[in-house]
Amino acid sequence: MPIAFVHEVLRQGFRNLGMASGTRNLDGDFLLDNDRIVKLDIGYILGLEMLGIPLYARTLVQNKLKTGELKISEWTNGTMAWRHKAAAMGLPFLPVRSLAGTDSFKYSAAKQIECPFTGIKVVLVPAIFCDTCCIHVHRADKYGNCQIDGMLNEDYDKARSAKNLIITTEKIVDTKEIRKDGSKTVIPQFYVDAVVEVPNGAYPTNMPGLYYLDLDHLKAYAKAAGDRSGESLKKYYNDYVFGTKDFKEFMKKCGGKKRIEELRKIEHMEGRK
Amino acid sequence: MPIAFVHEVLRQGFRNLGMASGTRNLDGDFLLDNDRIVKLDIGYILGLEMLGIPLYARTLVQNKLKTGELKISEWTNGTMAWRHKAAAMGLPFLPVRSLAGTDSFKYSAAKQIECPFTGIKVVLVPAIFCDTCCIHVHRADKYGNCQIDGMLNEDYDKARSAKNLIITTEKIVDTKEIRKDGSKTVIPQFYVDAVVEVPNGAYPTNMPGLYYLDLDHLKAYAKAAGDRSGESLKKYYNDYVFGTKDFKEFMKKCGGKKRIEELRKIEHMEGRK
Amino acid sequence: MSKLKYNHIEFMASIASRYLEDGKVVFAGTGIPMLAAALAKRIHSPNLVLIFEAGGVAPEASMLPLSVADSRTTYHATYCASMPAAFEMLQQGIASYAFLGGAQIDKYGNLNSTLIGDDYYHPKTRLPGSGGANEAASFAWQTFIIMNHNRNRFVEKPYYITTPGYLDGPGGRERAGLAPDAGPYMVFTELCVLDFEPLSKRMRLKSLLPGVTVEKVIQETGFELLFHENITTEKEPTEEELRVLREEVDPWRVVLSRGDAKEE
Amino acid sequence: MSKLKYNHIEFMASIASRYLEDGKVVFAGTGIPMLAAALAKRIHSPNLVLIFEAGGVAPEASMLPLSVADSRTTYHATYCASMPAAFEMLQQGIASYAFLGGAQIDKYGNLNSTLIGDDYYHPKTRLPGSGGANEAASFAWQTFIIMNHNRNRFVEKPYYITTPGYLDGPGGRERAGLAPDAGPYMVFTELCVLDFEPLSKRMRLKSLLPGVTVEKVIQETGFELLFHENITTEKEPTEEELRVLREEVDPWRVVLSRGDAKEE
Repeated sequence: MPIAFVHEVLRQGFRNLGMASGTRNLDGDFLLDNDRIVKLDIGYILGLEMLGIPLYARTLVQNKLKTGELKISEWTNGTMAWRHKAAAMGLPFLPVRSLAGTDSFKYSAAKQIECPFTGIKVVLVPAIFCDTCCIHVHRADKYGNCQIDGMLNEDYDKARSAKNLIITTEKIVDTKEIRKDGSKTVIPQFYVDAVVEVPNGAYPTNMPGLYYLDLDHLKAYAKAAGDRSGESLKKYYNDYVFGTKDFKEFMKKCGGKKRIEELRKIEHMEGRK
Repeated sequence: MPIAFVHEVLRQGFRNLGMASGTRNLDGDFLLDNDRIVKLDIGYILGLEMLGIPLYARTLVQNKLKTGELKISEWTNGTMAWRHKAAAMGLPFLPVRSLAGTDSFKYSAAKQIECPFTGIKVVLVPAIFCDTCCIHVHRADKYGNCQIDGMLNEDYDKARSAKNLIITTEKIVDTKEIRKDGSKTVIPQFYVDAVVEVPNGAYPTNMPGLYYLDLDHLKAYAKAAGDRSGESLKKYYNDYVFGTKDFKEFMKKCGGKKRIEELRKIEHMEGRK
Repeated sequence: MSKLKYNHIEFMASIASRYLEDGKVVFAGTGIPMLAAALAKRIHSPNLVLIFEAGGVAPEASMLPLSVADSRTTYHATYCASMPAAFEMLQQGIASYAFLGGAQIDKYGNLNSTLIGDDYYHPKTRLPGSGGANEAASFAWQTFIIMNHNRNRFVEKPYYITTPGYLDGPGGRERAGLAPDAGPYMVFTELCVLDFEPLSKRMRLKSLLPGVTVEKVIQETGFELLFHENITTEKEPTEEELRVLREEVDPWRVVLSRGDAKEE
Repeated sequence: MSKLKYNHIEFMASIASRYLEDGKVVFAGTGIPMLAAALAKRIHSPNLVLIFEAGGVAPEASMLPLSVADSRTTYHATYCASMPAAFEMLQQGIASYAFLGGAQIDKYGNLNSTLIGDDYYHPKTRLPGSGGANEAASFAWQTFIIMNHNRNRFVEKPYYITTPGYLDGPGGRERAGLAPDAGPYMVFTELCVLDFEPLSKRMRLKSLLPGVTVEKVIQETGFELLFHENITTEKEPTEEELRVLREEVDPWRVVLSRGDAKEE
């Protein structure tokens, strides 16, 4: 999820959300920190990759698991990707050859059958149709034709499998721009419910080709997230989310265009191979 | 299959082939005309799209069906695409929601099961792993990293599901060229067994962005293919395949660079919208 | 008849094009279906979105594609996808319309394009087969069909069902495992336009082409037809329709010329 | 010990990198695995092909990606794919190696990265979970594992099996429905290098890091180890390995610094 979108979800006070995904990093942690999640279909949470352990959110998750206020369905990045893909293919399930033999199989909703052609065992994972998906793209036209540069990660299938799809885009472009190279289009218009222009909408995370992640900001967040008391996080969110009226104000607080220009240079490895 | 490849299959005398595909047009008809096929897993054959009926090949197919010398497994373009895709995904089968209720289901190898999650009926189609696949691409490096411009048709999955993959390419380029935009890469090197530079290798069919199909040549072929006696086709193949030593000579006979330049103009709709 | 001269393909394409509503998503097969869709987009329904089987989505109107993988299907297209991607969009229910041809049709709109003859293994005539028609008709919400009208084609029992209509009637698709609430919608011939009666799912005469009688339609139909209360008459092609077809859509007359032989 | 100063992460990454054979395809997780793979590519195995979970394939060597979706995973990459495409290539058997971390491991190489505690619903510590580790270890022919070595981590019975090793021993993977002939291959720790005895599939001590004794390894291992006949000693990091790690691969010391605290 684009950080700009998550900020707004926090600001607008959405609660009692289910979250379905493979790996969730900063976006997922933001929602967990703020106690907005009651249900997870997930492959990876509570990791700040290599920046530290989000102790506050972890404690919250553990406590809520114990009281039953949070329910987790265990999956893996692959099986979640394929659950989205099943939905995006218009299928009720997909067969997969991972997950078998593990406890994650037991704590998931997957089933195992024998392949009727070969007799080998395969795991079936059910399609997942999220109510809402929001992804951030490099460019989109006003109809919702979206182009993404570089790797696609899970965006192709997640976008196609959601009942409501919100696009945030670095730039809204004329359809003529899209038509210049339709093979760069990842999501065609008929999936899209809303298109919102949000420059730098992925900041402080990485937007391939445009700006690298802001390691300083992430380290500062990670430090706050590591404070088990929650006090440091409270300050972080007051400073950056609840105390700002929108993403523009947040960007300004974070150094605005100047910072983005620095991150653009890092992204392109200027002065470094 | 690129026409240059099919010519060489004909010249080298390969026989008793199985052919698996959704729609086969000129490529498939060439093999059927020359009685090289004994087994078909197919969605569409014997169509010259709208140019006429290939009466000679049709008669041959009918006769061989009667004697049992030709066996057909009935599929559709979608189910064949998904059979290749199942293999390309590393799966023994894929569920699909077409084929059900038709005679093509009966004469295929598909099975129907109840979805264990939803109870709805789904058809399962078995993965197909061809022995050999040959596709024609816009550019490839010497390792086999392949880029295709425009629509992908079935190339992505067919290439990935074959045990042996031969790439014919308009141009062999340096890997640096490939690295300029890795999102244009469709087939990464580890699938590829051979890379052959064959400029215009799709002629007289269409190579998107480079040259349009040669309607005059195709009409001439279609006329020959409509002669039930086979005499006209004999002449066609002697002129264009068996009487030429390679694809270069064939291209020369067809008008060479001049003809390709005309087809390039048609492809780009120069002077016409 | 007006003074305009046109052949039956030009006429069928013109009529069919008028039924393709603006803003819908249509998956059209090669030949007359693509002709009609291209015409609709240029005259009646500028926001019609065309999806082609090999992956082309919403190309700019250009010359008629001669196959589903023709590069004209991606001419300035907003999206160049793949065949599985195209079919998967359909499988999700993206396509409002499929638009197909066929060799035989029955009263429930089931299509045969595989063979002529009573014995599958000893066909009198082997035909090309489904292509993507089976998927199109399985997945699109409404299927348009265009074909010639005679007793060899409009039959009680096709030799083979390649492409599902309503199968054995109401509930047939659902019993077989196809998605509900979809199916054949209209049939265009050189004699008339037909639709399907909602409850019985049986083919029903809706309108006639100029100069054609109900009796003629009955005579050329090999099964019992239903009839609309008010059977109307379709309008002849307009000058504009003919001009666009001839000058813009199919200037090489690749498809249009197939109508010439019969009438000129 | 040589005069070179280095921390245990620099050491583990150096040793592991030497075992990644040139020309192989490796799927590496975030952190030390990526560090080792990046080092291998720069020194020992220039033709090592890296596949990253979010779709990056064979990028040019650059700075260490900080996540599997970092744009450095597609820096001048020969191929920018998607996560499902990456996993599907693995599911086909494209990856020679997976390279993973974990919180707990047992003698069959099964990994836990989901939770600490006897009761799933009342975890003592909730950990991040599988990420793509389950797929990596299910699909790659050989799995490398790198982790810290102590009795809380090398255990008889992990609290939870997130990622399959040989499961319950010989034939375990096949019985569960995983592809045959694959599984854990080597384990790197700050004490030693281990592999798996081919018949019993049990973990086996292969070599020691300088200054470490067999007794120390036994003491820090919570299950019964097997032993190679000749237990060798790994070579210290070379100056070149350290230079490349520090100057080229992780100049920001994002991962390398995690080894500093312990030793400096």
